[in-house]
Amino acid sequence: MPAALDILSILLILANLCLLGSSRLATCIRAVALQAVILGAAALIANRGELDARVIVIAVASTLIKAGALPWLLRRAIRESGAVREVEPFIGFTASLLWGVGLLGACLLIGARLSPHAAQGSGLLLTVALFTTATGLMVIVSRRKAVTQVLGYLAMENGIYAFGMAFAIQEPLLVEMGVLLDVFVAVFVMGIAINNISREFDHIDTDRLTALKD
Amino acid sequence: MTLFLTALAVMVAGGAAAWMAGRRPWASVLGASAGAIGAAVALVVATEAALSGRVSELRLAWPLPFGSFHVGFDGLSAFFAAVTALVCGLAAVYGVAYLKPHAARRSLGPTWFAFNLLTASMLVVLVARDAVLFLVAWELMSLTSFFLVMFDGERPETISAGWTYLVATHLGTAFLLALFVLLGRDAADMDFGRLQAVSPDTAAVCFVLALVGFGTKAGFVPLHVWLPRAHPAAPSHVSAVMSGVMIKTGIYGLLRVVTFLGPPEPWWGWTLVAVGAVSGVLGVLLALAQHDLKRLLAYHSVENIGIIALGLGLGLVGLATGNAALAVLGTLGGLLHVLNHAVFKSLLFFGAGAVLHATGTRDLERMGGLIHRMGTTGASFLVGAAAISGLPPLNGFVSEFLIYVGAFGWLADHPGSGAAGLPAIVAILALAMIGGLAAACFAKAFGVAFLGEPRSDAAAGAHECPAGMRLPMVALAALCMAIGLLGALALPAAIPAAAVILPGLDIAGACARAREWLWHLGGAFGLLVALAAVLAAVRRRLLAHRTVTAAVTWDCGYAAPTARMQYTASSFAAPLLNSFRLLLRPEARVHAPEGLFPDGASLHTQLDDPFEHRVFAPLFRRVRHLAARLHWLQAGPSQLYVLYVAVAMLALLLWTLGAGR
Amino acid sequence: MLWLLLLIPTAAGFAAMGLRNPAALRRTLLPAAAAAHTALTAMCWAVRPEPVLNGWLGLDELSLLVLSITSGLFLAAAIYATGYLRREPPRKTDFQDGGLFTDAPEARFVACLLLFLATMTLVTLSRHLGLLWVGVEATTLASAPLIYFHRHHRSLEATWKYLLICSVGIALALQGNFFLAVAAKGSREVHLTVEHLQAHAGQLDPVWLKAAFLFLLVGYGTKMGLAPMHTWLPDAHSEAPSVVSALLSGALLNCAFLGILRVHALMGAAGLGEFSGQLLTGFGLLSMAVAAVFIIEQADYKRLLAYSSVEHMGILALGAGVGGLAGMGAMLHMVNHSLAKGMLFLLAGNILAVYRTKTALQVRGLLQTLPVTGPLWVAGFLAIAGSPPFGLFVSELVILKGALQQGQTAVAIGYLLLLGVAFAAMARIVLRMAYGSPAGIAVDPERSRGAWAVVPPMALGAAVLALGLCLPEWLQSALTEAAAAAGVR
Amino acid sequence: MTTASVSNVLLALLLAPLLSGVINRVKAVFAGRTGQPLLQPYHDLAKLLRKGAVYSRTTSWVFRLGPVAGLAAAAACLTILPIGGVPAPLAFPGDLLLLAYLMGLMRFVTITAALDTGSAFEGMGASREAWYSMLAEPALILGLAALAVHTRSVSLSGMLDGLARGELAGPGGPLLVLVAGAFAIVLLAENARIPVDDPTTHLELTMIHEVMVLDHGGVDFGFIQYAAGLKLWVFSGLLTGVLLPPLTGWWPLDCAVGIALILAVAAAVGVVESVMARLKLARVPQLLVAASVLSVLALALVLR
Repeated sequence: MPAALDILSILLILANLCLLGSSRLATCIRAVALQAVILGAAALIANRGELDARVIVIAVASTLIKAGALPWLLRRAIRESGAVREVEPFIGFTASLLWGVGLLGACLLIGARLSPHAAQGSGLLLTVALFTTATGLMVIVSRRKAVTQVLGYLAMENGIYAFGMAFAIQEPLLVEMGVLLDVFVAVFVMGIAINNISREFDHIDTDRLTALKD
Repeated sequence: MTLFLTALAVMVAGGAAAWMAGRRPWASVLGASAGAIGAAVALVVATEAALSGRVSELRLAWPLPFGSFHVGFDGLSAFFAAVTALVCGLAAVYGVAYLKPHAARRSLGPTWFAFNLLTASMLVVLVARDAVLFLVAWELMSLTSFFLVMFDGERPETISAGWTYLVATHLGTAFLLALFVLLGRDAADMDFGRLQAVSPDTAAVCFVLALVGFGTKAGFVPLHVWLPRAHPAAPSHVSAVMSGVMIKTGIYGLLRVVTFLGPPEPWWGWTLVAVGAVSGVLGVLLALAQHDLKRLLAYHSVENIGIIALGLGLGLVGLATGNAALAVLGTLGGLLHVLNHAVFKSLLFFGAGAVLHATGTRDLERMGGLIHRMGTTGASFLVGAAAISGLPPLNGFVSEFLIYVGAFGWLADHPGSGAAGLPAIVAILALAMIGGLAAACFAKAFGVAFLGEPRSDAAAGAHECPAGMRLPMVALAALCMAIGLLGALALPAAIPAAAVILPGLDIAGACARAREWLWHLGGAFGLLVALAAVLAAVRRRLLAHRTVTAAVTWDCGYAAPTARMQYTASSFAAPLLNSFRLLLRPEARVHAPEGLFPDGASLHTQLDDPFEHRVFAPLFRRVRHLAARLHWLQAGPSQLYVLYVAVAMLALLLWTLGAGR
Repeated sequence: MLWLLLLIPTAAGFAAMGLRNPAALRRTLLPAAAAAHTALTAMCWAVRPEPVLNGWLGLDELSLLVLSITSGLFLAAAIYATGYLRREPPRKTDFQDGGLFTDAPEARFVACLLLFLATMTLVTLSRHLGLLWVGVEATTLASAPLIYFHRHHRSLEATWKYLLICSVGIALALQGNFFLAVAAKGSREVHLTVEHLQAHAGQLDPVWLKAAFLFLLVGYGTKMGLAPMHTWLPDAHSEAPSVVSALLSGALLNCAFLGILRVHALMGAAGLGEFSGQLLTGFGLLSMAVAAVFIIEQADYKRLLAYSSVEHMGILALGAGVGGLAGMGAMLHMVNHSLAKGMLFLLAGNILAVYRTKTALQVRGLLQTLPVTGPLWVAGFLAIAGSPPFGLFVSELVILKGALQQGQTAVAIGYLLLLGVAFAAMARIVLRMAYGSPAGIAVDPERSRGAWAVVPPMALGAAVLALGLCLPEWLQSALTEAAAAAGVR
Repeated sequence: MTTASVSNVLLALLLAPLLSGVINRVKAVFAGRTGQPLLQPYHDLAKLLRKGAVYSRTTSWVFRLGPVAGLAAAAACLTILPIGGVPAPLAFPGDLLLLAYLMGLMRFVTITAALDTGSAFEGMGASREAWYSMLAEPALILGLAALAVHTRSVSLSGMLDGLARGELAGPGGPLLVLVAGAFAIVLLAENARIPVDDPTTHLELTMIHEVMVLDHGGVDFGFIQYAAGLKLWVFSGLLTGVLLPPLTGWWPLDCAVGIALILAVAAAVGVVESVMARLKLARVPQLLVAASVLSVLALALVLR
């Protein structure tokens, strides 16, 4: 049932656009969490053939972490630093959306170049995975808060994970190790860093983080 | 060969020991004596090899990529090595007394280590037969000399001078890297035996690379800018070594590389002649404008390198056109001038050092009348000044004579040769102008520094330098006269070298002829000296029983002349510089007397090196501005940095996949 | 044996984390573990250990080379760090804005150092690209706390940038691994082990392979410090304690380079060597250029060193990209650069301790103030600038010859030009620091820390000098084999 | 032949002072004065050589070296200067350069001697001397080069032989005229004659050569005067050698002709001094550069 995968892909795209377009941190966090859920589902569907414990565990675990632990931790960081709940972008939301569409186009092009060579898997999901990664990068680049940068990073992560789904890569441990490690980075290390930042600067804007330059 | 290497080892070991000794009083003596002894042995070995022209080689395994410790003597190496060893040995002797005043303030051990290492590395450069070894020794030479230039590194101007020198020599080395790698591109290792230019075009490229790379060290205009800044900054015995012999390694390298390039094109010679003419004339003009004694001497090194280039250029033209007479005379003249310049330039720098030692200043305008207090120094400086001005009966004229005769003879043999005669004419014209200007310049330098009345208390209170410094000067002065009178005996040392440079050319006859002419010249010189002696005797006899009284200088009725009424160096040089003002744009700060009762009046001419101030300084400034304008790249925000990553990624993807690569 | 290599630092690390005091024991633990690690590495030269973990962990010439560099440098750094920890007071005033700040707990510092070593060892040992990726990721985690040792806002900022940028890069590298896996889908039951991929390089799908290479190049290139992904490097190096900077520049960057080389070798085996080579060369030249731009008139001497690292990473990439003789040159250059740069950073630490400033213009008369560190500083500059008789001269010469032999004249010209510019700019700064009179500068020489501080850099300097004076046959052949293992032909 | 050469040198030594006498006579005649006797210079020399000396306290042995070395250099020139087609006793390839540089030596010692007095005037004279000679030297040497090409010889003696008879009418004529012009100008400049310098001026500020020797007296001054005579002789010989090569093969006659020509040149100088005014200092360089241009033209002519 690739149709289901396609639907999920569309949802993923929407989540991305929402992430780009929304002005409130809370919404963004939800969008990323939503992506995580979608991907969990996608994982189960993609490997429906050989649905063994390993796949399930991984899917559930990562979903729980990314949709549960992360949002909680980020909200906490925001609360502690008492920061404004706005996203404070460098690029306006409409502009970001337009950019997002542009990125989507680029990803379509790349995906189109790649998918014919793909042994199996969904071409659309491939494109969407790339697009999600690109969206993550875009958010990192175009938003001011450290929290939003973490969000963007998570989005990238989701994109890569989605890619893993798209091709149901069997390489033992590759996907899992990767995703879990990255999530670990995002959650704990960056979380810690953010807390330090909020302690040191009593806010989590990054525009004060520009003392070091030439 | 082994003896030679042992001498070098002794030198370096002694230097290291001196370093260990540090501040102890005998450290300086230890280092210097090691240097002097090593140099003496090297001198003997090299002279023997130069005269015999025998080829001896020694190859030791050296585990470096395509490198081997391969050294050897042939005429060319031996000739240059002999000159180098001579000057370095005397400089070591001179240095002990010269550095003594500094001993209280600082440890001299490291200085002597650097000095001996400089000598050793120069000699290795001259005997190296492997490109890697050559480059290593070459850079070692540059670095050690750099450290010596930074001897008193507290002064900001020394630092900037040192920087200029370091950068210049390093960029020069970059050209040499390219040169040697290009020559050895297809060879497994970079032994000199295997270096060759694969095609005529490569040969041309290599020649240009060599001209730039070695020219930077030799100080060809416009690559000379480091020279007048670095040489004065160094201690005087180091200046002597740098000006006298180190820049000659550039000449040596150029000649050595030319032997790899196969039969030369005529335009190589023409280029060299042109470079030589420009360097010679501009060098002496800029020297004329200097009032810092050591800076003036440094510019004269540029001039004399120009003369050498003229000779060797004519030699190359002769080689390319198969004209043995021109080739031999030009080459021999150039080589002999290498020797002569080494002798009188180090003599002059020793003299300048003695003056600096005695008066504490390098500014001509604050000297005067030194000859009364520093007789020996004055006399030897006068000899050096006359020699560098190419005046008979001293050695400077001998080498210029050979070059002149080469050019004249070539012209005389080719009437109606048209444009082909241009190199010869350029050489003649350049030599003629250089002769007049150099004489004027050294009349100024010697006259203002040593003659007349002292212009400052420092000059008035000057004292003769210790014997350790006088001895080398006297020796060199004697050598100036000896080579002048007996040039024919010095010539054979250069003939094997010439044979290396001029392969496939029957030079025996031309050499014999040149030698015969030098005998004639020596005869004429002898006559001149004899005449002078006789006349002096006559004068003495005539004045013997007559009243010889002393009075004040006749100043046209003015009874009480003061030192400040003397003609200054600025005024002396002003008219000559003015006739070249279009070329040089000298700055004259005139404060003319005005009003019925004028107060002070002054004239000060000064001349900034046009190449430094109009070419290199702006270039470097522009690069700095460009870099400064790009600093926003690293402006701080992490978003920007991630953007770089993202853009790079996306661009690469689109470039590769989008274009279907 | 391989397990030991991994276990020793890990165990020591956790032990250090565990025992809060006595400090003395912990401080002996650090050099002891380092020494043991080095000894093991040395033994690996004698007897090449068998791969373990069904071929996921193994040791070929390339990994052995990188491992040796890392281990040796770490030993020097460990000794230096011991002295450093002895001297460093827990609370001090920030000399830039005068605020008080503390250091991270020493136990954590030592532990992270040891874990850092463990992770780098993992990178060098892993024959499986996924595992290698894990190792690189782990190095980020282990080194981030090290950069945030001095707890003031600048170092925090540096840490944040380091984390963010490197994580993004690493994520891209993971993406690249996935692409690789997809490319390998053609051949049944994929294994991302080096041997397996090399063996089946023929069946790999070229388009996916190229894409994978791009991702991995950018990803690991970020960690390696290739322009334009180098941006974290100067900040991290200038804010981290000097001993950490030395490890980052001298060891970490090589590990990232190792990652790139593995893929480059694969590309070569798949017949795409030219494609990857051109990319490497391009990034190399770009890095050299960017580094030169920022070296000119650089005000902060630790940033200066960091940019010079960018420049030399560019040289490595260029050498590997050009291939042929230059590949061997690049290997040699990797060794030389690590030694020289480690030396320089350790010395920079001494200077910083005495002059209490990172602004080059406020440092004058080094040669007089610090009679040992000063001369070493000048020597280190000459070494890093590639003058004989130091090793970098040889390696740069080899790379140049390689470039010309491959007929890459334009590359050679650019290479020489950029080297010259960097030299001139660096000389200007270093000379001003070394010479001049220290009058009017507040220095407290009692803060210079005796043998602990000067012996390690001196040893490193001696090593660079030795490599410049003679390069034994066995080492030359080892380097050549390493280059071959890196697929540089 | 050697007897001829030696006799040439001896005659030169004997007759050199006569030249200035001739010049003065000619000037006197032009001025309508009786003027001094022809042999006056000899009397002056004799008187100077009989005098004692007064030296400035500022001066050193350099000051005393000047006249001696100068005279020696001038005398040495005679030994390489052929007169009337008779080769010089010391003739060898390249001797023409020795000639030029001996003149340089003479100048150098004079200048240093002048600077030794520490007087502003003599310093000024020295500066100007150096300036002019720097401009005159290329003219002389390039002119010699032109002759060398024309005569296929790099030795003065060989050269003057090489100048075939009646050249002035022949193809080489223009060349010779150009070179002669250049040499004439150089002669006037080097010997401090009008229009370049005025030996008889009474204002030190305007002197060049004379002001340099202000402090010399007695024997030294005698040497200087004698050396000046010799110098004039040498240049005149050079000039006549170019202009009018020997006529007969019989050397006594040739020598006689040669010497007569030299005296004629002196007379010509006298005429020039009588009819011309002295040039402004700033104009002199143009004159000298003009001389160099003439030489270059000659060279171009012969190389064409």
